[in-house]
Order: sequence, then C-alpha cells, then structure tokens
Amino acid sequence: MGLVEQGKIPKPLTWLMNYSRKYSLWMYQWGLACCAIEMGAALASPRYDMMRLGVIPFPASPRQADLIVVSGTLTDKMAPALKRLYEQMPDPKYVISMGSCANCGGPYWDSYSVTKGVDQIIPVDVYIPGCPPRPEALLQGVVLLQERIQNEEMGPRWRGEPIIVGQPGAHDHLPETAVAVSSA
Amino acid sequence: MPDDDLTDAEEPAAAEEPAAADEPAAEEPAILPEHVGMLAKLQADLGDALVEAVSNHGDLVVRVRNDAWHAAALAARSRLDCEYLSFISGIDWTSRPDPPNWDPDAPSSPVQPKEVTYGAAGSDGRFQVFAVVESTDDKIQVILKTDVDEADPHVASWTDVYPGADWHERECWEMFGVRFDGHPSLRHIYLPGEFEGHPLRKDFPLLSREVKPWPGLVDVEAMPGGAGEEAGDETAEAVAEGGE
Amino acid sequence: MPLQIKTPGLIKGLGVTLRHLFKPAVTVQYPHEREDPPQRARGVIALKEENCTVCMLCARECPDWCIYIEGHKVKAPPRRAGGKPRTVSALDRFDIDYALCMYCGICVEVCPFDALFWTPEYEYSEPNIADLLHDKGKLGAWMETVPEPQPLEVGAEGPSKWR
Amino acid sequence: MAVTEQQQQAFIGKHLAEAQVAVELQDEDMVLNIGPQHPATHGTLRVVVKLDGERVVAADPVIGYMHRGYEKLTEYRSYPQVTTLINRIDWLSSFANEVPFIHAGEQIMGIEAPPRAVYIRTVLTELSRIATFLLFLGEMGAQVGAITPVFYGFRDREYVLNLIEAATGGRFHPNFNRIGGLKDDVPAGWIAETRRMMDKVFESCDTFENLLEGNEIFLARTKGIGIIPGDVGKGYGVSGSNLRASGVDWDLRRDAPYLAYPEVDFKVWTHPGGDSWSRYWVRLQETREAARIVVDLLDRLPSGPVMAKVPRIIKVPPGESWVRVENPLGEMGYYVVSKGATGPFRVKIRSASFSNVSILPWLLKGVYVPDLITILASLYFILGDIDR
Repeated sequence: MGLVEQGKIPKPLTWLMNYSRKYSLWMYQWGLACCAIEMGAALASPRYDMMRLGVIPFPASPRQADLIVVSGTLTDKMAPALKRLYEQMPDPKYVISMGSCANCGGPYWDSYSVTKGVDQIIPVDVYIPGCPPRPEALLQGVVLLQERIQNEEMGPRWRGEPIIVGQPGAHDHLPETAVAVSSA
Repeated sequence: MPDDDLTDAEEPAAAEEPAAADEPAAEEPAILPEHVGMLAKLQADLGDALVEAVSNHGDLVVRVRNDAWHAAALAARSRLDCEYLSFISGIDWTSRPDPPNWDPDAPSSPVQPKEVTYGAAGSDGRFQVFAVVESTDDKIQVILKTDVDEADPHVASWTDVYPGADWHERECWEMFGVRFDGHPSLRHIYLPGEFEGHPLRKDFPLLSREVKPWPGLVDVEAMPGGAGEEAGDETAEAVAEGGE
Repeated sequence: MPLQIKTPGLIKGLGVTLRHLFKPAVTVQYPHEREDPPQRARGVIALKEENCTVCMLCARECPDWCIYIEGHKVKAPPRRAGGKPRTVSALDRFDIDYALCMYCGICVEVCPFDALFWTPEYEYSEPNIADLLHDKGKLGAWMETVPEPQPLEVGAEGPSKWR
Repeated sequence: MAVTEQQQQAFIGKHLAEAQVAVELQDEDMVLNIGPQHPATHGTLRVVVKLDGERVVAADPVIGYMHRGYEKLTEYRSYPQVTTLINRIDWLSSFANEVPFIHAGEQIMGIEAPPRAVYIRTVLTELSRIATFLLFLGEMGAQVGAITPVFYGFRDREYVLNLIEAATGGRFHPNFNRIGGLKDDVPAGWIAETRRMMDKVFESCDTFENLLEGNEIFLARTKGIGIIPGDVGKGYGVSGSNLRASGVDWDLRRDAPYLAYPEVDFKVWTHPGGDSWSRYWVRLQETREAARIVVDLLDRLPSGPVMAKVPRIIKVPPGESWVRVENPLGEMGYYVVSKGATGPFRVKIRSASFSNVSILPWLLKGVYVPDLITILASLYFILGDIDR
C-alpha cells in the first residue's frame, strides 16, 4: 500500500475512502471526569445515540481504535498512561478533546496536579468547549471531525505525521512559563 | 511541648475566651448543656491531657495534648461509642506569603489577614491535626484536635483504633508532611511518587497563578491630552457602584 | 406475579420488544433535527457592546481568569443639554477564552450594566484552540440568540434576575 | 451475616488449601493490574490485585488519577468562586455538593435562607439523588452483563437532568446556591413538569425491579457477594446507602436534620444483608423515596423570596464550622475555617467515596475477579469524590 502513503491515490478513490472512513470511526473512550458521563449519555442514552453517526464506541483495545475522545480532567499522574495508549493506536488516528479541562485545564488552571490541556501531550483535532459540553455538543464535534476527514489528504495521515491542527502557539494567551510550569 | 506563652496564659480560663472570639453570638455558653456529659466522660479518661474544650456551632471541639492523641481515639471509641470515623486531616495556621505582582484588591484571589490567629479550642503552633468521630447509635459527634510540632511534625497513628484512618493519615502526611507514628505504610496516595513538597502547607505556591498576568488589572488608556479626568468618569462610577 | 413467572421468558421478552415497536422513539436525530435546550441553559455568553463600560468587574471576578478587556477613554456628548461633556470608556478588546471558561456565570451575574447574557447555543467546536477565544465581534453576534427572560413559578417574588 | 476478619482469613485459607490440591501453583501468585483506564472501574481507579488462580489474595487500590487539589484551590478563591468549583467534586449530584458548603458559610455568618429557598434546595437535592441513583441502577446491571438497564437508566436520567437544567441552567453543574438563598426562583411551569417526571421515575423504578430483581443471573452475581458487616463499615467510615445496606439505621437527613427534611415524613431504608444485592436494593428504594419527597415538598412549597438580605460582597467573619449532609453517595461534609476575608482560610472536604473505597483492601480479600467488578459497581463511587 505504498500508494496511500505517497499520496498517489486518484481523487475519486480518495473521496470514497474518506467517505467510508468517516462513517466507521472506532472510538476509544478516555472518560476521566464529569465529561465522561456526558460522553456516556451521548453513547448510551437513547436520546442521543451516537452510533447513528457511525461512531462505534467499544473497541477492545486502543490498537483497534481510530478516534480517542479525551473527556475530562487530565492529571499529571494520568498523563503518561494517556500518552502510552495514544502511541498504541494505529495511524490514521484522531483526537477529540472534550470540555474545558481537556482543552486548557479549565477550572483547575492553577492546580498543582492537573495537566493544562491534552494538547500538551498529544495532538488534538477537535476541541469541544463546555464544562461539561452537552451530549449534543459532542455530537457536533464528531460531525465536525467527519467533515475534516472527508476533505483531508490521506498521505500525511497515513504516514503518521502529526497534522498540527491547532497552530503551534495554541497556548499563546498564556505566558510561556505557565505552560512550562504546568507540565513540570 | 513548645508552649506558646499566649495560649498557656489562657488555659486556666477553661476555653471561654476563644469561643467568645469566634462566635458572632457571644452569649452562647462555652460548653452546651448536651455536651457536658460527653466532655466529662472524655475528661475521666484523658485527665490533664485534655487541654481545651469548647462548643462550636453545636459541635463539641476537644483539643488534646500531642502524646494523648491515641488515647483520645480510644476514649472516644470506648466511652462515647464513637465507632464511625468521619475523617482525619490537618491544618496549617500560618498566613500565606503573598506572591509577587499580587493585587491586594483582587476579588478573584482573596487576601487573608497577615496576623496568625487560631480557631476553636486554640492551637499551640503552626500545624494541627484534627478529626471527627461519630456515634451512629447515639447520633453524637466529637471534633478532636491536637497540636503538632512544627520542626518535627509527628503524631500517633489511629490505624489500630479505626482501620479507616489508614488512607486519611496517608493523605494528611502527603498534604502537610505530618508523620503518623505506627502507620503501616506512609506512602503517596494522590500524587505521583516523585512529587516534592506538601501542597497544603501555606508556603507551597501555585505557580500557574504567579506567572499568569492577572487580567483584572484595569487596562483603560487615558485620553490623549489627559483632559477631562474630573468630568464624570463613568468607569470609576461603575467600579464604585459594582464593587461595594 | 405467578402468571408472569410461568410465562415462557421468550414470549415475554418478545412481548416487550413488540410493545416498544409501537412506542415513539426518544431519539433526537441530532444533525438533522435539534432539540432546543431550556432557556436558562448556560451555553455561551453574549456581549451587548454598547452596555459595557469597561469596568472590569467580570474580568476581576472570573475564577478562571479567562476574560480579557482593554479600553480607552473618549469624550462623549453631555447627558443633558448644556451639561459638561463626559468622559466615557470605549471598549477596545473583550475576549472570552471558551477553552478555559468553566461556565459558572459569575461574570453575567456581577455585570452591573446588563452587558453580558447567557444564550443556550452550544455548537461552536473548533479544530483550532485559538479560535475558541471569542472576540467582541463574535460575542456580539451571539446576542441574536439570547432568549427572552422566562416568567417565574407561582409564588415567586419579584421579576426574574436571570439574564 | 457478619463476617469477622478471622472468619474471612479462615475462608481464604480453606480455599487456598483446596487450590493446593487441585493445582500445584499456590505459591505463584499473579499480580493483576486493573485500570486506571478500564471499562469496569467507573473512571480512573486502579486496583492492583494479587491473585491465586481466580481468587484475590490481596488488593491495593491506587487512587489519585483524578486528584485536582481542591483543598488548595479553595484557599485561593472567594466564596462564590468556591461554590461553583465544588460542583465538580461529585459530578453526578453537584447540587447536593453545594448545600453543605453554603450551610457552613451561612452558619458562621448567622444567616438563614428563606423557607421557599430551603424547599427548592431540598427538591433539587433530591432530584440530583434520583439522577445519581438512576445511573447507578443502570450501571449495576451493566457490570453483571445486562445491557438494557443502562439504556433505561440513561433515558430516565435525562428527564431529571432536563428539570435541573430548566431550573438552574446547568445539566451537571448548577451553581444555583448562594450564601443566603438561591440565585433565582424556578421558571413557570416547572412544578407541574416535575410532578409529571416523578411519575416517570416511579415507573422507571418498577421497570428496574422487574428487570433485575427476578433475574437469576443478577441474583447469583450479587447475593452474598462483598459482604460488609456494619461495625467494620463504621470503622472504615463507610456511609450512606452502603452503610444502610449493612443494617445500620443511620441517615443524616433524619439524624442531623438540615434543609426541609424535618418537615417531610420519609422512610429510611435499611437492609441487613450487607452484600452487593442489598446495596442495590437500598438504592432502588431510596430512588422511590426521593421521588416521594419531591412530590410531597412541591405540594407544600411556600411562596416568598428566595434570597435573604446579604451584603453584596460576601465576607464571612472569623470562625469555623463543620457541616455534613447526606449526599447520594454518603456523608459529605465541609470543615470551613474563615478568617474574615472574602475567601475561606481552609476547607477540609470530607467526601463520601474516599472512605467508601478505603474499605476495598479488606473487602476484596478472598473474592473472585468477576465479583470484584460487581463489588466496585455496588459500592458506587465517583472518582472525583474519591480524589477531590
């Protein structure tokens, strides 16, 4: 399958493959805090029923997952585990950061034990705001991710090159030192 | 036991003074009638190791000497039938050093008074360990406190009296650095093993708060020319109106 | 009860399935239809720019320090004819960082001039975290979605303070 | 049903001896790590267990994966800011979290909330209890392999969350309590809607009873599993429904009255069993009882203001106060020390799950690995409530 990595797939085929991929996202649930319950509601509650969107929420292990939803507060004690499991996922892989804690540390922005944002550990494709976001907001985030998958170049994704979705200076509004301190 | 002069002088006054200072309703007696019996039972077991006792918002607060901490647990359990352990925790009574660039008016980061005061039943120094035990049959509870030496903070462990004390003491050790003599394994409970410092001590800084510039500083550029400052400044009015 | 136990489980189970077949589904087909959240839902904060006097109260009370305000002084015409010209503060920058916001509503509550409002909108995920910093233009655009204040329940006193 | 430690040890010893006969592997204990991210641990709990075959010889729960440093953060925040922060300790019953903290502040300040506010507080506390327990009832089924209860639990929970959101503006984190009362009154039509939803909750409880209580697999997996004798539970500080399921008749709503509970006639459910099934059963009854309390209070909701006269900037005078209440998960208390500033000097947060889980090393000795999951589910803890 050298063609995909080299980005030499014909356009219609790319469209077809992207279309297929976006509707069969195996989602690894990284439920951590309050947002995990809202994620659970989006998955298990009949009112939201995320499987309608082609999101399959029960992969046996991260090695079978395409998408990881980090929902909740990531602490410094937990961060290595997240990093390790993320590295086990096969390319192409996607990350949704759900809720203020996962985006930026949220209510615990000044805490001594909380990582200030998942994007300091792993690259994030979609940020969902809210504390916690409504289940519908998660659905909207998934729809947004599916749009991105539809329009994406497959080559770099397949090669496992991290696509920097957020700009490098995602934490520009924080001074450099704050970021350094939080990861220490 | 390093006795503070002030508290030492007040001890004979049987705990009336601190209670009066703490309570907005000053008429309240130091010991509520329903607590007298409980206190007598504890007093019988502990003797002069019971330093101070006071009723605080309907709860009996008893301060014991550091070396009687274990005996206090036994007394509460056997005499008062307090089988239920609610929690064990600590407190650091010193005031927090102000970080640099601190705005004393910032409503978002309250400033505590600089002078060191102690709570109900007083204290001897910086660290205190306190616990709440309850009796589920008699529906009573006692708050027990003891002073801990600042230079070498340690106190007896309760793990043999209340098995649940295990985790609470680990937490207290991690947060305040108070050793519990006789605890089977004092190791980190919340934080990763390589974490340094004791977060709940008042001198442990929150670095993120110190390095991030406070967005609440009034950032309103003066008008070029500087005229008209005295004429009805709406911003100042707003702050005055909203702030008070 | 005894009858229920004697009924073969299979038939009983299929009966449940059959009954559910005729019940309306509770699922809301989200991207195609959407259920409106309650009016009080705290989705996103809207800014009515003309009401803001750059008093900084919201930024000062914010627990997360996620509101950034800058302003400058300008001369405004006097309130009454013949009065002195006033100095008012004009808003240069009003940013709320929704990546950091904890949606507590303290800013809306402390605003003395009714410049901030909650709206129940929630669809503003972004692929780029910097875009979650809404500037005053974007915050002003949310004003269209602010619901009317609801009447209160019987027995309540006074008008709703909800904004 | 009480089992002493000696009996438990004897039990383990006996079975170990049997295992010795069966397989010559009795010395080679296996260490199994469950979590921190495991579907059956309800979040980020990690349990390291030493196994002999399928049987747990020793268990060591490792917590702290959700530690956010609450007690430190409260020292840096003002009272309104703390109120909104502590919503997130036990995120399933956020409203119930606020109540004891607000009470502690009111107690030191000497303020009382108006009766209407007290009633609405009680109603919302009970609603959050229902929301919490409905999730439990679903989860409990899921952990023994029944998927249907999860869907029912989540479906009916949404009804209650809608009510909470309509009144407070937040599905999870209401931030509705203020020192001296409530932020606002409830919107028009809310009471009628709540009554309608409570009928659904009663119906839902019946459904759960039908689904699980007659289910042989469910009974086999839960009856007699994970027995906590009452006096052991007390020593570990186990509280709430977990303790009541061990036959201890103790409920702070009745025994240390707060809010409007003295004016309500409700039953405190206990069960002598102490096993997983009793914990499930007690919570099911309490869900119903909570719905009854809500209906009862709504019938007698007094009219009037919802906010007492308080200064605009809250400054709590020097003093300290210990307030504990009966949260859905157990005894939740705040030891608030104030020195007269706009924020508290020290807040000790006594959360229920921390003590409830601290019994695990004792409880998990001698159980099978699949039962471990049932026991964890039946103890029902929230990670944020353990780690704070």
